[in-house]
Amino acid sequence: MGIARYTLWRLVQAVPVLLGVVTITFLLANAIPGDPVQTMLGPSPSQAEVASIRAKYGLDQPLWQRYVNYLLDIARGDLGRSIYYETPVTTKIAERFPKTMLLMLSSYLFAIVVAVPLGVISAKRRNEPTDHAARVVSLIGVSTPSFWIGLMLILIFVFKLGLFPSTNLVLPWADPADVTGASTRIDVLGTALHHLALPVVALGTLQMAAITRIERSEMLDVLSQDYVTLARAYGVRERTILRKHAFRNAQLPVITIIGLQLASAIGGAILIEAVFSINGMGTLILTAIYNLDYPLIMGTTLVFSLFFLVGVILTDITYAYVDPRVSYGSKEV
Amino acid sequence: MSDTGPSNERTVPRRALLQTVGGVSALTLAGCLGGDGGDGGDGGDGGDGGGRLTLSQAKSPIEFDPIVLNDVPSAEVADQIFEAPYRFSQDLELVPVLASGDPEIERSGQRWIVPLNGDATFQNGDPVTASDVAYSYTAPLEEETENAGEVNMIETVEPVDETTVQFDLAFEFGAFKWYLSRSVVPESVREEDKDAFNKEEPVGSGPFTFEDWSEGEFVEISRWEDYWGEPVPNLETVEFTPVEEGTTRITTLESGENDVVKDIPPQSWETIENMSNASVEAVEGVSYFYLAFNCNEGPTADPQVREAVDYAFSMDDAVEQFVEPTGVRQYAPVPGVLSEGWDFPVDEWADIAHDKDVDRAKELLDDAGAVPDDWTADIIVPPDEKRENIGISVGNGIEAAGYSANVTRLDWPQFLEQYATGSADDYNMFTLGWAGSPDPDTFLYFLFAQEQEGVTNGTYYRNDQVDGNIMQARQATDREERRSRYIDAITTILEDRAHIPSYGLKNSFGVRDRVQDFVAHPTDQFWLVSGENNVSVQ
Amino acid sequence: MHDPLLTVEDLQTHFFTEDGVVRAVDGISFDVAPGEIVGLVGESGAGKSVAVRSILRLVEDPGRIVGGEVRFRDQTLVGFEDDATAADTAGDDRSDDPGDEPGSQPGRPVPRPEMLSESAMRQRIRGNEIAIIFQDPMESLNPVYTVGGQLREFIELNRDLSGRAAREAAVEMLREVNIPDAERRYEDHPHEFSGGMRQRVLIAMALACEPSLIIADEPTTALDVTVEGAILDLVRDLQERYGTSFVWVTHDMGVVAEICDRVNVMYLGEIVEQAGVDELFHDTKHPYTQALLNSIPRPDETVEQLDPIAGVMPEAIDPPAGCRFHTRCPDAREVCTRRNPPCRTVVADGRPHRAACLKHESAFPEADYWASRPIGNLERPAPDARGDGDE
Amino acid sequence: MTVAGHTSDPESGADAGRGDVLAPGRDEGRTERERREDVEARYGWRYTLGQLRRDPTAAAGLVVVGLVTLVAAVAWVDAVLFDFLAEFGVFAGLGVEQYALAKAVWTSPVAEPAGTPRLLPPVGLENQFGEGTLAHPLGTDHRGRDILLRLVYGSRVAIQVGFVAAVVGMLGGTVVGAVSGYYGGRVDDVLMRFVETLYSIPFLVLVLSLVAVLGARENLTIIMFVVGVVYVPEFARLIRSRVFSVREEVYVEAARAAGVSTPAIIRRHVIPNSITPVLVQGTLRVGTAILTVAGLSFLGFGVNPPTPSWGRMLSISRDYMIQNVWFSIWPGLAILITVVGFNLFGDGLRDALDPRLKN
Repeated sequence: MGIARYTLWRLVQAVPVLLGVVTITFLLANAIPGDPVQTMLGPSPSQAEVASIRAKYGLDQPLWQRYVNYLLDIARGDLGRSIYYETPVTTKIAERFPKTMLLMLSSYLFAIVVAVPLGVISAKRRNEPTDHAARVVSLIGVSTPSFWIGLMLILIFVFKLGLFPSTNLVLPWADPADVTGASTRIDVLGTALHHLALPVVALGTLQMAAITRIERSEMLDVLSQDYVTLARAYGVRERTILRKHAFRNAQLPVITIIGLQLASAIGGAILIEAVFSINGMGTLILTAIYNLDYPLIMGTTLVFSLFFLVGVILTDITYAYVDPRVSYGSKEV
Repeated sequence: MSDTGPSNERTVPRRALLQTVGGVSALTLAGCLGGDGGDGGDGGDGGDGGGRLTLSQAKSPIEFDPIVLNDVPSAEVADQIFEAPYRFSQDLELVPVLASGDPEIERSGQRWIVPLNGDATFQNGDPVTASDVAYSYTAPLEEETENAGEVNMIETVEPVDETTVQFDLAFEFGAFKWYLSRSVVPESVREEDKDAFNKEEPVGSGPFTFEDWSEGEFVEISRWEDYWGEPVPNLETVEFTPVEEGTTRITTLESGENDVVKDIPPQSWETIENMSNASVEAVEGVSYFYLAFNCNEGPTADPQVREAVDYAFSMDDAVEQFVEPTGVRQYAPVPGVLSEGWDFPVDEWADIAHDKDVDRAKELLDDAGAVPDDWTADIIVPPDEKRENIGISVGNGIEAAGYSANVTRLDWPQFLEQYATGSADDYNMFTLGWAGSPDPDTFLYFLFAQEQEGVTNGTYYRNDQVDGNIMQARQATDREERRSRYIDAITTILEDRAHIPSYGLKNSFGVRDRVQDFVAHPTDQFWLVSGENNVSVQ
Repeated sequence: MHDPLLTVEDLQTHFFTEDGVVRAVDGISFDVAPGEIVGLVGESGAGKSVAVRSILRLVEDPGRIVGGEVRFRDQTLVGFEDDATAADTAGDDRSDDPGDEPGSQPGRPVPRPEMLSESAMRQRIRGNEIAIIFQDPMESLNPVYTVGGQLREFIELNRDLSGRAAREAAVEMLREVNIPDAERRYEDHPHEFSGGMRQRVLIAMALACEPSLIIADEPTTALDVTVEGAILDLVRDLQERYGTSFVWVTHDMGVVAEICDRVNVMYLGEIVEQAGVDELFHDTKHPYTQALLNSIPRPDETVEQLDPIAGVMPEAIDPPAGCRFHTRCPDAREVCTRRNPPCRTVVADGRPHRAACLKHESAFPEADYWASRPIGNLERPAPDARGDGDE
Repeated sequence: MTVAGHTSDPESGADAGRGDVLAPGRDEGRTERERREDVEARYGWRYTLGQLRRDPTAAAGLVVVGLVTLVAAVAWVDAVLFDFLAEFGVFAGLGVEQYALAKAVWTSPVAEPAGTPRLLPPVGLENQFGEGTLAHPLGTDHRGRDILLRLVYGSRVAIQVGFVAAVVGMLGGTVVGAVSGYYGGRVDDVLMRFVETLYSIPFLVLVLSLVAVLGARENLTIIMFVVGVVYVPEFARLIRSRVFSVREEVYVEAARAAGVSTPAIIRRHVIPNSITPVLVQGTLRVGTAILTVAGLSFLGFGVNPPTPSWGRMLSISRDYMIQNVWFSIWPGLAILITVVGFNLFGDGLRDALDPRLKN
């Protein structure tokens, strides 16, 4: 029962933070200079037109009243109407969210599948060629701008070799009819992966590099612990030590780092979506900001923060699951 | 965001590129009408070859109801689904579509009567009636839509009978015939559910019906088998996909992902020319880009300072380096197509501009009282590579002349808010563009009329004689009288250097050889099917 | 005196760090008879832990066993060819001069053929014949696995028991070490046990594998006094019942007196005195041992102030010349600064009582210690200027 | 029957000043050298530099950081120097055209000497625009300006951005962290809730909306501060956890007992002791700040044309990728090398300053 109680406790704890985020996005959006109605109507709106549009978006009420309405709306799941797209923000976000989700989850998968073994191996073979190679790669990975990797991938694999498409993503669960040149489910999956390859490598490299570095230093730390030496002293095979005794302990800090990395991953996703013109949440928030679309900015920031909070809570729960010491006591966040 | 020319400006000052107008024959540059035989397979999605065309725009359409839409990508799709009373041929001659003949003009241009051809029907089978036409022209005003400004000269529109519509204007307006190309919508269908009509299933009378779309991803339209007019399109389906980034868009042309690609960046023109399986199809559009001065406040209010800036840099070099071949150098505040059509004295106007002479510029600036020694010229530019580069060239010229310049690239919202305030704190100069119909009024009225100061006229150039000419020319119907007034006004404007004209853009397309009969159009961007062409894919 | 269970001869383990070669264990020899508890005592930093870990070849980089021999019953755990040195697989530069010169980087000594391979060590010795208990109970149990789970894993590895039988053995062992309600506690995690309880688990773990020798590396240092007493009684009781022999490492002379049969006193990587526990306490031969004994209160005497040993244990990286204790030895004489005495028999009857101090003329006639001039080592240690946290 | 030394009870540990008495103290298990090393680590810069010199990667990082900062400094001084000399009429003799040319060549390559071909490849290569020349070793950009010169001046922006953001983050974080850590209770809760909220808005999203809010799309100084402010939560949490551990230290209790005022305690005990992790994190953050601002200017936020910035160069180069690949490669490499430098140096610093973390 410990884990369920702990999850509940973490969720309760997230509510004030979420409220804080809502308040900050509200204050941010309302302090934006430039008047969205001006944007919408172009430069020659008659005063009447301006007034009616402002009323329609409730821009003429006092600030605190708008804040209260805003909170009520959010409670009802209504994030207002986007001024630029003239559709409810929620539909717009629902339309764009799957793409970003697909991009981020697959790049996380790529990062973890590559980084964890790489980190373990480079720790096991410390100061041998593989270790040095892994450290150089991960150092470069952490220091390279993800959008530049994207550009270079496009340069090589799209322009020069023409192996991959360089724009947009295809949702693997999309209906074959919508996907050009695809007739069966498998084709759709094929096209989806084909489109995903480059963006995932571009976005995933940063995370992969960071996770490798953490994994390596944690493994080294754990391998020097007494209980590992004890296991060796009792004749446990080195492979079992790595796989069982050391590995699970080393994953604890790695899990936390993966959770915290979600924030930079979201930043990365925005950049990668701009490079590969993927119409996900990243390009949505950019369009919103370029066009001073208050409701859309508020909505996207909120959803991104929600996504991040859920991510962090998930990692905390996984942490509690892996580390018995945590699940019962309340973990100091 | 990368440069995509005027076509993507959702909020180009109200005058979106939708007006089509008669005029003189267009300069059809490269690209012959009938493409030569395709040169064999080249990747691409052969598959259902036959009638499927993929066209890549720079931005994704966001709505399809002609009454409300105000951006070019949406208009390009809507133009295939809807039709207007009139359309303008390749060389901008009046071509009746829903109308049955030329409009009758009464009360010296204040009343226009349009006869309709009775057998036009909408895609849902309903006939196109005069009340539909009336509804289509009055709805924007009633609903106060964003493009209402384009019909605000209309007082009343009534159907005289089933097949004739009578337009009564607020004033005598010789140029109204350019406005008879607004698309007609089925009143009953639209009134039922405006939102669905705009976002889900628009119904028009055009040769293509709307299939499906997902914003930012694709729009699909398909041939309307029993189209009332002819020719019935050869193409079965057309798919529009947005690719924002210039270079990538060009690559999708080469890789066969797209058959036609719009808005070619200057530097990629040659790349497409060198492609074995594609060529450039372009025609000079009806657009005018310029460097404008703030004649209201600050150092640039002094004509001598404006003249000094003219000396300080070379507009010829800047256009040649950063605009050509996708644009054409212009010396008048109206597009080249129009100068030709109205036989304006362009050569004479070209001599007014000075060649680059930095020393002279420095002298004029040092001598001008209004210029402080540590003057920093504030140049604001919209988020568009070409106009940013022009702005930088101007800035560099001023720096060469011993002063300093600050080029600020603003987003469209901030730019639109700032460029027409007339205050020296906001700008001394700005680069912008305007698109209209080939009638001088749509340029001079909006850009120089004192009435439009702070709305679309950021120069605040005050010269009553010029203003008078513009306002009277607007009302007059006699072409000769309008022409002489316009020549007067333009000559003075150029001499006073309220603007330094820069270039006009072409509507440019990269077209794969397998596409037959694709035609670029000065004002409609492109035609897929018309009296003169019917695109098909091998 | 039947033949010893474990024999260590001239064992040397050095650490090759950036700052230089640390000669942590510099040639120690001792043996352990079956059923005997042999003490290894000395201040911290004397190299005790390194010595016992070297027996089980658990020395990790940058440390390496560079010389000497360790035999357990008839198997050679550590043994090298006399002089030849071979290229080091890890690419250490090979230097051809024999290894004994201090400071030079000796090449890797060539292991003798009968020296057990790594896998042989793992299967036959570690956990099977020789078990080990570490000092800090908090760190020695894997925090993420249940106590029972770890116990059972080692049992399955080292005894041919599996499944239920192994689990029963584990629970039985927990009961043996007086852990209440062993059946339920089997499922608990280490963080739910107190320090003392964990130490009991470690002892159970050692005994469960039925080794003939248990190496206890300061098992009670981290515990407070009362718990330590209970653990010592438990060990003595289990030792009598199972006859397991122990190598007991400690710095606490009290523990030595209470539990050890024979004692080796270590100072800076060398064994300076070797004797039965009674001879050591009552007929101490080496000044260092005497100093260690002086610094503990005697229940039967009232002393107003105990005198601590002057000075501080020198660095093992550059040990003093000659006898390593001469810098702090009250009896130090001029000759002690020149010759580093090996550990020789001073009293021959029964098991030899050895000491490494020149003042025993019978063992070191050539040194003529008494003729050389004493060097006063009596200056009080300068008050330590630095001390952390001086405010 | 443990041997109790003379000093305070065993629990509080041997008083190091009395030499190595037999009593089992807290420091008992560590050699004299380790204890000295620990003390040195906290205060001894000499010791740190010694460690740094010995660690090859840190040294490499130091070299790169030093180089880039030097280049940035030269670029900055260059422009100021030119104006300074101009004031003294050094260039009075030149005609207007020569003056502009001189300024262009000497200072920030804003004005481009006329006539240089555009999009030239690096020296030794050739493309449709011409052959690479030694005058422009890395080639020219879309306006014919020399890429190497632009990169040099771009470094000025990068370094300035990196340091300002890191310093703002550090200072803000230290103050917030120290205060909330030391005072605890309600102050801590309020501050931490605020930090928590700021921390839970994804980094770039927060920067983007802050930049949009301040209308600072084209104002680099505001962007630098915004990036710095967004780092504050991270440093605050770092300092706060460090303060908690330091607060319990004996000598801090002693100081408090001796009536030393709280701000003095924070200033003299808490902050010096927490400076190590902050310094390390700060160095690493300089690198990340450069990456972030490069990303921002790639998206069109940040530096105003024609001031050169690496991110902006990258985003413009996208349109010319087919014509000249190198135009996109160089700025990316410049960012990579600088950030690698800071990361290496940061890692080296951490290893040197935190002996425990020797891996």
